[in-house]
Amino acid sequence: MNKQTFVASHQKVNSEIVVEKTKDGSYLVTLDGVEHVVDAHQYEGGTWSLIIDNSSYDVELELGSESESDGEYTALVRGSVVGVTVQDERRKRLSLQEGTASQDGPQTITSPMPGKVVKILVEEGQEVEENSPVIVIEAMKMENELRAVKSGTISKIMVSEAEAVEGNAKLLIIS
Amino acid sequence: MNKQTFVASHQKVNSEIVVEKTKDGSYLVTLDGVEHVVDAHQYEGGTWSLIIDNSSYDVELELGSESESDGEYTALVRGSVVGVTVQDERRKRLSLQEGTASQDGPQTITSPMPGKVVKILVEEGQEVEENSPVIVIEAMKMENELRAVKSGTISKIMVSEAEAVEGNAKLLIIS
Amino acid sequence: MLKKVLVANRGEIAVRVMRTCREMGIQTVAVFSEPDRAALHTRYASEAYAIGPAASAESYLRIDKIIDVAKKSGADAIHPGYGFLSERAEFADACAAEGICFIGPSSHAITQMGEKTLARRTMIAAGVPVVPGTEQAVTDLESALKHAEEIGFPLMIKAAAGGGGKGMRRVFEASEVKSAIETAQREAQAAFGDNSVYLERYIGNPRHIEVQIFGDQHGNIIHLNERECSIQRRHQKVIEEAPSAFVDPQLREKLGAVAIQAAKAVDYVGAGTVELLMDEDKNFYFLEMNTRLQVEHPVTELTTGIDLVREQIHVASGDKLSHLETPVPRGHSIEARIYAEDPQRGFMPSPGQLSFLRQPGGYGVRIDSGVYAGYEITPHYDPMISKLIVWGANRVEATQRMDRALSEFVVNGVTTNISYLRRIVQHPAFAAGDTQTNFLEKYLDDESPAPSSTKLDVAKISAAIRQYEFSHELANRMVTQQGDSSTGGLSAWASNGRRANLRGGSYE
Amino acid sequence: MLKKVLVANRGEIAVRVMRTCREMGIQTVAVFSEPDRAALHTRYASEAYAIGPAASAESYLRIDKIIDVAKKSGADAIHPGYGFLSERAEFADACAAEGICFIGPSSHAITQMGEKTLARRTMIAAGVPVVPGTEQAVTDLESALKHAEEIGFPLMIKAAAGGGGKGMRRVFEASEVKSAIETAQREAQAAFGDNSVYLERYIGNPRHIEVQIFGDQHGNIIHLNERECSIQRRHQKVIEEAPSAFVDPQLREKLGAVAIQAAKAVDYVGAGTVELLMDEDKNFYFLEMNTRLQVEHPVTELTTGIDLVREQIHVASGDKLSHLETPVPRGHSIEARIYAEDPQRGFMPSPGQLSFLRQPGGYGVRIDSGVYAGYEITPHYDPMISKLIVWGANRVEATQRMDRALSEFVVNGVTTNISYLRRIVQHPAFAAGDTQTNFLEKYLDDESPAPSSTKLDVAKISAAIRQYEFSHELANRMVTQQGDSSTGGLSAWASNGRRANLRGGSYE
Repeated sequence: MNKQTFVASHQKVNSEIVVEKTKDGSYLVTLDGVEHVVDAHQYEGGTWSLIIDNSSYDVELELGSESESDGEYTALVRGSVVGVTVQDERRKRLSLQEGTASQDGPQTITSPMPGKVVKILVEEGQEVEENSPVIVIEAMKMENELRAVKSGTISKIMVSEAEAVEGNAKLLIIS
Repeated sequence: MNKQTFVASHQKVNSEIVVEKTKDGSYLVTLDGVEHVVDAHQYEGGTWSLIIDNSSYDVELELGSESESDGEYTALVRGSVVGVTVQDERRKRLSLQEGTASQDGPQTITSPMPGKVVKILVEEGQEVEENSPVIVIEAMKMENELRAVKSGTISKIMVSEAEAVEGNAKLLIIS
Repeated sequence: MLKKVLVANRGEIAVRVMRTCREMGIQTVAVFSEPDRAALHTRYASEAYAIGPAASAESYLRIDKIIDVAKKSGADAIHPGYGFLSERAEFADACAAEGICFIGPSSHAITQMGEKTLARRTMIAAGVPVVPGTEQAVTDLESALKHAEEIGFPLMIKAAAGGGGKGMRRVFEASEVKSAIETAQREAQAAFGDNSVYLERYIGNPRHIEVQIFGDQHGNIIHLNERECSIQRRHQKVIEEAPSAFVDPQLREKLGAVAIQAAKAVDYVGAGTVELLMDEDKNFYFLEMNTRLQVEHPVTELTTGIDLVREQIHVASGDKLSHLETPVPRGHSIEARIYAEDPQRGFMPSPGQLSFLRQPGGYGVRIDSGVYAGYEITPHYDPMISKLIVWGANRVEATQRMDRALSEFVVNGVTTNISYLRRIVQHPAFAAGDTQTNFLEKYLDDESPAPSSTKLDVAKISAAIRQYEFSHELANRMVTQQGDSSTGGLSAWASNGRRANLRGGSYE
Repeated sequence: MLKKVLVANRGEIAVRVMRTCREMGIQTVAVFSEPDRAALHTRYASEAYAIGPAASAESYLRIDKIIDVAKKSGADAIHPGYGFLSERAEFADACAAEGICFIGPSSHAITQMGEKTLARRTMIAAGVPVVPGTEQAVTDLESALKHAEEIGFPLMIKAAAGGGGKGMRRVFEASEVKSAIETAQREAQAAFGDNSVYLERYIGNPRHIEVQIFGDQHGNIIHLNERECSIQRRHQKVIEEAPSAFVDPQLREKLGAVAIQAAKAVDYVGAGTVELLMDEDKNFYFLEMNTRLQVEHPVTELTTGIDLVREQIHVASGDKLSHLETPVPRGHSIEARIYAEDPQRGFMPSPGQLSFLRQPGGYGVRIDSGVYAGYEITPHYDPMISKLIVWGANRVEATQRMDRALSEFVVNGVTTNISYLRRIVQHPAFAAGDTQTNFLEKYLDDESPAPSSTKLDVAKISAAIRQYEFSHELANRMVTQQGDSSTGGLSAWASNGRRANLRGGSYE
């Protein structure tokens, strides 16, 4: 089977994308019903070089999650950073179920790097809006505000002010 | 055993070199009876960074033969290219025997890259001095003279003028 | 001439100084903290000495350790770079006490200029215009509030020992004074070991203009024209350029004269910078004098043709200035600071390993960097990756070149501000020279714009082909053709090397 | 202004042209041969079209294919770079016939200057001094010998269609004429598809001085000062610089006037170079005119501040020259050509994959390159890796900077001429400006000098530690600390990536 159908998603909009490898090593890619001839190679230890219908692109393609099979990618294309998810049909259905579940569950705010807790801006039980500041961490000589990733209630605070924290340390949970 | 003795050779001059790894990860290296404290790491995908008694060196170290255990290295040290061989005592004795044998045997001149034979400057049976030109290969738009690697007799010529040759093609043998 | 210079710094500026030393045939000595064993300055120097753990207070700020290394290595001079000990008078004194040449001004000049309230008084005495404010550091809230009422709102609270935007806060009304002073004091204490702060009138949306000056030991002081550094985020310079599009030759002469006046007031020797605030009517006020090389010194080098580090070394050796007249600025130069930080997350630092690095090249492009592919940006220091400096025959050409060079710059493994920088130099307001210090707030969202549909298609096609190959496990065939063989026999998919958190994209 | 430019070339010069196009907002079209799918110019362009197999005659020299691509892609102009089709009048004609702008001079000017014997006659008519020799190509040995006797020995045999040292031979006596003509004809046929050769008096140990000229479509022609390219190996330029240390302002003016005279004789439009031979008494003779951009054009850019490609595009668009007066040369610039070749083996090309590449940076350093780490230098084309160009306030500073930049340049996987280039710029005769075309024969051995005992010790210690770790199989521990993670989980010892034929060392 050298033809495969995927669902490519960006900001909740899905496109059907069919990839077929030709005998000469290039690809026929049909995206939203439009066919493209694509010559694709990896050079320079990883950079993708694509010639799509004679247009040339260097693309940095990085995995957006730990698992290869999740199909989450961040692509750097001519200066723009674009997040896309590419999954085959079966996988897509699965991740939709998981995805909905995990969005609703409690979210843990972690420290992005080693530092010191300067100020905790919320209390346990307090309600917060998505994107509102919840805690201030000093790291690399700068104070950095961390924000709520979703609206909800502060269910737990694991650190106290002036405490030193490691990178990835759990700071607080929003339910 | 975290101490090992090698023979390091450069242009037929041998030195004894003892390497001992210390608990903090650095090395005690005794070369020709002089002890050095050496901090050595590989960075940048391979470049060696050495701090030898507080002097800092970046060293590019490349294997000079296919086999790791031959101990043949080419080192780039502050702009100088230095060939050294480092072997433990047992290996050293072995390679000396081999080495002597191979120096005396017939030597094959090979084409360093794909090209065309422009001119053969010798005939079979002819005696040649080490370093005298024996054949001219055109490659990359330039004519290149290949020279005799040792003094001896041309025992065989495998190509003819105007013939296209591959990289590493055998051209002639000096006995 | 000096024979061996210890560079009491790290990162790009240490490498910058060592490069000129190497050109001049001068041996170099690096000092490095534990995590900086792998740093480029440690590898680049002729000699390298460990001086302690990551915390600067235990390594790069330890005068005793550094002087010890200088003596042990036989260095005859110390270059302090910027930051760290570069503006500590006691460091200059310690060098002098040991007979080591300090490549910088006298400790007297450092003291006069280093303590901001003293500098203000000195400048007032020298007839240099200053922003109205307190002449002494404020010590208690009560007097602070009194001063605040006199000065009027909005006003600035600034660290007396400060620089670089640390320990600086803008205050709009009396009720904010207390918390702003506390934050500023906390930051000032952490950054400079001194929590003194003072108050100053806030100049609305000024330009940040600074004048490079240079003095020698024979009493000559010249200026080397201005730089404009108005594009700032939270008082951190982001884009710097020379000359300023806002300054004409007459104004340049006036600025230069004032800067020389300021420098002469403290018998200045070596490279220094007089920072000024300039309002829309081209009134300007003394802000502070930095008694060291600036981060942005390359834009002056590229428009004057003078290697400022070489000049520093000559002046420290007792030579006269190479130029006794100010060169007319030639063409235009712009610097952009490439940081490992995430514009989408409040410019949070993004430490990590640079799994891939491609720096730009070609005509008019200069890279000053202390990193390499595989290097890890640690959380211990400024997350700067590189300074990208361009030169062009005029401001338009320089701006276009900066955008082109940024387009070639690729860093994987950490999130960077590269696309944010491109949005700055592509902005019509930048082209128009409408560059007040509120430029970023006024013109730039932190959110990057949505990708074009073509780019989105390219991203989808790339990812689909990648996913296709992954699921077909045809990986090995792809690698052999022309791929970097440093992955050895490993499949490209199995290699983690280029997998990293280039963030900023939004997943479905 | 042009909207889309096809670059009918490859390698560094194609990238060089595309960089300026990108800065000017002009779309670019690459053409590439099969092995050049991976080349940087293919990746850098907005569009890329395959035009055939490796052999140039089947790809980069195929006018029909290139014109086809131009039409298909909608390119409104073609930039020919240097080499390949850049000096083929029929290519300029083919562009004109299709209404595509050829970024270069008229086909008339190319013809007049391209055929060397015609050029000599044209120059003689224009009053430009030429080296005595045959005015027509020599066709048979008999007449060649007759001409040779008239001209006297030693003399030069040169390809009429030639350039760059190909098809060029020096002859010392009559008995050598036959074989030298044959070799020259063979090389000329292979390189230019035309085996005509002519004879010329040999000027003993001259300097190679050339003048950059620029004309527009409005009849303006200026010169942009001279370059000196005397450091040559087998008539191939190795080191180029501007200005020449041998030329003072009076002589510069005289050279410029002659170059303009030569250019005016063929109504020259665009960038061109008048090459001259200069003897010790500063007599100079017309050698040839190159009707295209030169490899070494960057040293002119860095000393005049003019982007020559930008200027070419403006002139091709019908604009007037940006400068109607010659700028005084500012500072000093030197270019070194970094090649994959082995000085220890007669400068034999050393094709192969660049397993590691670290290019220099910092103040005054420019890299023009068409390669990247992991790129394979194929045997099909010139083995150039990069051009390294430096600028300094004067010749001493520029020379020191070149040596420093070369010290930072590391290429693994192929053998390079980097250490050979360092020996040139470190040589006292180079510092003294004693730069005749016999410089390399006179001053430099092909053999590199023995390493110092310290460097030898460092090599031994490195190799011993490497061997120690190998035999202890402690490899994995070393990698994890700070190594480039692109080796994935592979032990550094098992990885082939950095193992390559950095030749030139002598094994025991």
